[in-house]
Amino acid sequence: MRKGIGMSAPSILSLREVTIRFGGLTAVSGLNLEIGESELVGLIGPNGAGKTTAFNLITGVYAPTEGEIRFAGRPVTAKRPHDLTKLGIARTFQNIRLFSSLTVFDNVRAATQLHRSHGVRMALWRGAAFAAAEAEVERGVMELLEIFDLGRVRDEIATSLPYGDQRRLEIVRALATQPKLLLLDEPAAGMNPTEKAELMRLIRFIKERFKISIMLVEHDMKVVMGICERIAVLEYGKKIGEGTPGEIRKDPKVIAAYLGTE
Amino acid sequence: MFSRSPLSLPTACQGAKRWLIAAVLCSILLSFGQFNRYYLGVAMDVGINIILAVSLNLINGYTGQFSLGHAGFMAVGAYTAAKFSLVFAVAAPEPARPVLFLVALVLGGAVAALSGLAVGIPSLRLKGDYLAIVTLGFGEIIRVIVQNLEAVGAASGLKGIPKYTTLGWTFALASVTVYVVVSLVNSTYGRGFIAVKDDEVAASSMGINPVRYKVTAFVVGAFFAGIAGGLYAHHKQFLAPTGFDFLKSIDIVVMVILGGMGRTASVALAAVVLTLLPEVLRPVSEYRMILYALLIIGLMMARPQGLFAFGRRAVK
Amino acid sequence: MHMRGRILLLGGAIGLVAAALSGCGGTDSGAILIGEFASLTGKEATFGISSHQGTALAVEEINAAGGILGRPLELRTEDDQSKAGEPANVVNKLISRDGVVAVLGEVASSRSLEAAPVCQANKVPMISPASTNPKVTESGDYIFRVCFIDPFQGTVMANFASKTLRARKVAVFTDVKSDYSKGLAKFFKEGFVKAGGQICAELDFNGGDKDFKAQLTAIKAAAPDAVFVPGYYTDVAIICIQAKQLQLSVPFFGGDGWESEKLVEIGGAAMEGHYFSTHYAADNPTPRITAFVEAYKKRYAGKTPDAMAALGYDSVMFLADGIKRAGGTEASGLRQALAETKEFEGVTGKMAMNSQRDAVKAAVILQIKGGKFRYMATVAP
Amino acid sequence: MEFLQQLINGLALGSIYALIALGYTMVYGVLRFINFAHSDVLMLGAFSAYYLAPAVARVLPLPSIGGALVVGLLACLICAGLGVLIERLAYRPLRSRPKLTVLITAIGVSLFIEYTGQHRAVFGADTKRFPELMPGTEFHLGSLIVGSNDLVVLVTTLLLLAGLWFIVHRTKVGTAMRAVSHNQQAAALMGVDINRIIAFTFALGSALAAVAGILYALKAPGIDPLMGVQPGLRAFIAAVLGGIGNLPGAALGGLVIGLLETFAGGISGLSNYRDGIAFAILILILLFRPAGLLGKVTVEKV
Repeated sequence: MRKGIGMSAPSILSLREVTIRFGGLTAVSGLNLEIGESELVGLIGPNGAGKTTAFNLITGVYAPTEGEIRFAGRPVTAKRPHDLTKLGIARTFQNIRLFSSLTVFDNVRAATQLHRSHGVRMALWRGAAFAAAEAEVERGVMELLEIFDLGRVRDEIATSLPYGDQRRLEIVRALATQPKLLLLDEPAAGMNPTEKAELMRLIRFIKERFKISIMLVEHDMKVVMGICERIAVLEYGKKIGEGTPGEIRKDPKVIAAYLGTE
Repeated sequence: MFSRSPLSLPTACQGAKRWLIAAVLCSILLSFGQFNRYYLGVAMDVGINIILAVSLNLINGYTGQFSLGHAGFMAVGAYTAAKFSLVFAVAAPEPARPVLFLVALVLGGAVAALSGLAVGIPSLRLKGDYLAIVTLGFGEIIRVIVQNLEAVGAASGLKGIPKYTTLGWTFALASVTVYVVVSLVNSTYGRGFIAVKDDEVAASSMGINPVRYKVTAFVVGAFFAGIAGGLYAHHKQFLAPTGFDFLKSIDIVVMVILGGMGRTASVALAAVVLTLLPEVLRPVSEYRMILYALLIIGLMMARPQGLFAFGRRAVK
Repeated sequence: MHMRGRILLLGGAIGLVAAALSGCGGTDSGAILIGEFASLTGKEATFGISSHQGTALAVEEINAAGGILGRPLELRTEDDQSKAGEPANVVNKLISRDGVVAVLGEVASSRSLEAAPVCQANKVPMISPASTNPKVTESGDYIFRVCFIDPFQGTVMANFASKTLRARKVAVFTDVKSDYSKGLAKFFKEGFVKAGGQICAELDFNGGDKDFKAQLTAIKAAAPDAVFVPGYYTDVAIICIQAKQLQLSVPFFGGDGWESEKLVEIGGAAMEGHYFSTHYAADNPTPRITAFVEAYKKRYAGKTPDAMAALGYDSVMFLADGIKRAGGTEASGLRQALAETKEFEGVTGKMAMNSQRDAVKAAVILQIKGGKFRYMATVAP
Repeated sequence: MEFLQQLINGLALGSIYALIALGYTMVYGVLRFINFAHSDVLMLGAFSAYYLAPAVARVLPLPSIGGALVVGLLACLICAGLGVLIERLAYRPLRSRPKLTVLITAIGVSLFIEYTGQHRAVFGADTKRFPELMPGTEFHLGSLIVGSNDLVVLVTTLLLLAGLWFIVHRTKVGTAMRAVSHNQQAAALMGVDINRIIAFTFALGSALAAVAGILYALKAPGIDPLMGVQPGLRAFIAAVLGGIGNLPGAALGGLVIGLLETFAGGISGLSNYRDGIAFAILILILLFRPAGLLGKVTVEKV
C-alpha cells in the first residue's frame, strides 16, 4: 500500500487503484489517494485531467469501473450519493447548483433532514414534537447562516443572491449535512482577488471551526498553494505527483504538465 | 407562498390542523343542506377535481415529475371502491354504510397507492418525456385491463353503485387532501420534494434520497387520486372504462398547470374554475372544446407560470 | 399566515358553491319542455348527430301540427361529448335547472346507464332511442326505450345464421371497447350454439382501429362459414374491405350498428352480399316510412335517415303519445301512460312496452346488394 | 402459412407506424419536444387529399399513380404550410420557455385541430370515404397475399428514411439542423438562422405526416377528424421505443410495434388486449434501456 507523503493523521478517505472508463475514454486511471482527518488537501491538474471526475467518484455520482474507495474505515465503493452524504461526505459544485425555487433558508433547511428520523408522520400530525423539531432545525440553520453572514438574506430566493453569496451559500448548505469531509469543486472560480483572499480565510476558518477534512479542486495556484497542506496532481486521469505545496512547486513532472515539456 | 417569517413555522403548523377541522366540520354541515341537484352535482365534481388536481400537483408540481397517468390511478380507486360497495355495503344495514363507505374509499386509495408504487419505480430511471409516456402508458394499460375484466363489468361498465357521495364527504376529503399536501411540503422533510425538483444531483449530494421522495410523491398522489375515484364512482353511480382515458389525465394536468405548478391554493382554484367553465359554456357547447383548447394555448403564452400564480417566486 | 390564507380560500370556495346551489331554473311559457342528451361531439358524434336530427325533426313536425294538447314542444339539447362523466351532469342540468318533463337519450348504452340513475332519482321519465343493452332499463321504472334489446337481436341473427345462411361454423369478431358489441356478441353466441352451431373463432378489435388483418387472417385460418361482426359501420366497412383483400370470401353479418349510408359509401364493393339486422328499412315502402324518409331528406340536405335517426324520431313520437294519453306531463301519470303503451306505431314499426319497459318489436334483416340496403325479412319477437 | 401471412400483415402495419414515427422523431431530434399535433397534421393531410382529389380528377385520371403523386405532393405542400404556421403561431413564441410549457401547448394545438375539425362548418364529425387514388391489387404467392398498397407503404417508408437520413447527415441544411439540435445558442452564433431551420424541420415533418395520412387513409378508406389519434399514439410509442430523435430507431420501433400488435391480434383471447400491448412493451424496454433501443444514454454533466 502506497501511503501519501506527509500523512500524519489517520486516514478518513482512501482511494485504491480507482479507475473509471466512459466508453473508450479512461477518465481516471489507477488513482490512489489518502486524506487524513482534519487535513486540507488540494487536487490540481490541467483542464480535463479528471479532477471533477475524481470528485464525482468520491461522492458516488459515478461508480468506479475498478478499484476501491473507503471512507472512515468502511468500503463505500459505488454507494449512492445520498448514502455517502449520510456517512459524512458533502460537496459543492463547479457550476453552482442551488435549489432555484427555494429561499436561502430553505436551501440549508433541506440539507438538514438527513440526520432526522423521517418526518412524514410528524409533518402530518403537526404536534408539539413537530413544532419543537422544526424550531430546532430553524435555530441550527440560522446559526449556520449567521456564521457566514447570510442571515440577513434568509428569505431571498437563493439564486437571486450575488455570485459570491451563492458560492458561500453552497458551502453552508454542504456544512448543514454535518460532514466529516467537505469537497469543494473550484470554489474560487469567477472570483476577484479580494474575494479569493476572503475565500481562503473562509476555508481555513471552516477547517478550524468544524474540525473537518477538506479537499478542493482548484485552478488558482495561489489559492491552492496558499491554503492546502498537501497537494495531489492529476494529468490524463493519472496521479503524477503528490506532496506539500513546496514539494509540488519544485516537482519537474508537475512543471512539465503545466508548462508543456517541449 | 411558503412560510418565511421566523415565527410562522410553529404557529402555522398548529393553525393548519385547526383549519382542517373547521373545513371538515363545515363540509359535514353542508351535506345537510337542500340544494338544486344540478348545482349539487357540479359542486361535487368541483370537490373531486380539487382532490385530483392537488394530488397531481404533489407529483408534477412539487416533485417535478411529469405524470400523465393520473386518470389511471383514479380508475383503480374508483373500481376498487365501487366493487367493494357493491359486494359489502349494499347488503349491510343502513347505519353501517357510512363506515363501509369510508372503508371503500380508503381501500380504493390504498390499491391506487400500490399502483402508484408500481409506476413510481420506473420513474427512478426515467425523466421528462420518457416518464410522461410511461405514465400515459400505465393509464392506458389500466383502462385496457378494466375493459376486459368481467368482474367489474368490462366494456359495459359497472352499474348500480350506491349513491353515497355527498357534498360533505367530497369537501371533507378535499380539505384532507389539501391539508396533507400542504403539511407534507411545508416541513423540513417536505423541502426535499422541491429540492428533488430543482436539482436532483444536488439534492442527492445533500443526503436527500431522490428515489424515496419520488416514490413517496407517486404513492401519496395516487392514494388521493384513488380516493377521488371512489367519490366519483359513488357520485355518478356508473363507471365506464372509457371515462378514464388519456384525455381525463390531460384535464387534470391542465388544472395543475393553469393553477401554477407547485402552488396548492392556486391549483385548487384552477380546479374550481376549470370544472365550472364547461358548465358555463354549455349554451355554446359546440365551441366549448375549441375554446378550451385555445385557452390552454393562450395561457401557455401569456402566463406559463399559471393563471393564479400570484406573489413572488423566482421564475427562471 | 399563508397557510391560513390557503384554507380560507378553500372555505370561500365552499361558501361560493353553496351560495350558487340555491338558485333554480324553470319555465313559465306554455311549452312542454323536453330534454335530450346526445354525443354531438367526440368519438361517437356520428351516432349522436343522427339521433339528434331525427329527434329535432319529430319535434318540428309535432309543433307544425299544433303541438300536444295544444301546447308546443320545446327541445333542450345538451352535448355530452361522447365522454363518460358528462351524461350525469347534463341530465342533472336538464332536470334540475331547466325543469324538463322527460329526457331523451342516448344511443350508447354506457352513457344511458350513467344518466338513468339520475332520471330515476328525480322521477323523470327517460326514453333511450337506441341503447340496446338490457341493463339500461334495469335502473328503474322511469327508464324506457323504443328499440329492441341485444338478446332479441342476438337471437334473431343466430337463427338467421343457422337457418337462412345454413352456417355450421361461425367466427365472431367483437369490438371490445364497445359494450354494445360485447353484449350482442354474447347473445349471438348463446343463440347460435343453442341452434346447434359452432363458434370456430373469437377475436376482438378496438373500435377505431384501422388495421384488422391480423384478426382476419386468424379468422380465415379457422375456415368459418360466415363471420358475425357486431360492430359499428365505421369499423365494419374497413373490416370488410380488408377481408376482401385477404380473400376471406364468406358472408359477413352484423347488427343495427351497421346501418348507415356510410357503410356502403366507405366499404363499396367489399360490402356486397353481406347482411345485417336493424330497426327499420328505409326502402320499405310503407307510407309512414316513405313520409319520414322524405321529410328527413328535405330537412337534412338529402341525407337518408339511418336507424339512429328513425329511433330518435320515434322516441319523441312515443313520448308525445304518452303525454296525450296521460293528458298532461305530471311525472307519475306520464310514466304510467308510457309503461302501459300497448300498441304504438312508429317509423321503426309497431311496438309495445313489456314489464321491463323495453320495446317489444320486430327486427328487419337487410342485405347489401348493388350498393343498396335491400329489405329481406321482418322477424317478429 | 398463417404465420407468414401474419408476418406480412405485421410488416405492412409496422411500416405505416414507422412512417409516422419518422415525423415525430425528426421534430424531436431538432427541437427536443414532442409535437403532439403531429397526428393531427396527419389527419389534415388525409383531408387535404380528400378535398383535392375531385379537383385533380378533372385534369388527371384517378385512380392512377400520376394522379396519386400529384394529390400527394399538393397535400404535402398544404401540410408543410400548416406545419410552419403552427410552429410560427404556437411554438415559436415559447421557444425559450421550459419544455413542459411547449408540451402542454402542443396538446392544446392538437385538441384545437381535432375539435375544430369536428365542427360541422369544417369537416364534420362523421366518417368520410377516402377516394381511391391509386389502383390497388393483391399479389399472390401461393396462399400468401400481399396488397399493393402495403408494398407502396413499405417502399415509401424506406425511401423517406433514406432521404431523411441523407438530408440530416449529408446536406448543409441537415448540418444546420444537427447544430440547432445540439445547441441553439451556439448554432445561432455560428450564423445558422434558427428560425429558418426550425421552420424547415416543421415543414418537412408535416409533409411526412401528410404522406403518412394519405397512405393510412388508402389502407383504411374511412377518414374522420380523430383518425390520427390512434396511429399517432402508436407511432409516438414507436419513436420512443426506438430512441426518440433517432431516425432508424423510429423505423425499427414502428416495425417492432406493428409486428407485436399483429401477432397478438391474431391470437384469440389476446387480441382484446391489443391496445395495451404497445405500451407494455414500451415500459418493459424502457426499464432495461432507458433511452430506447437505439438511443444513447446521456450522462448528465455534474
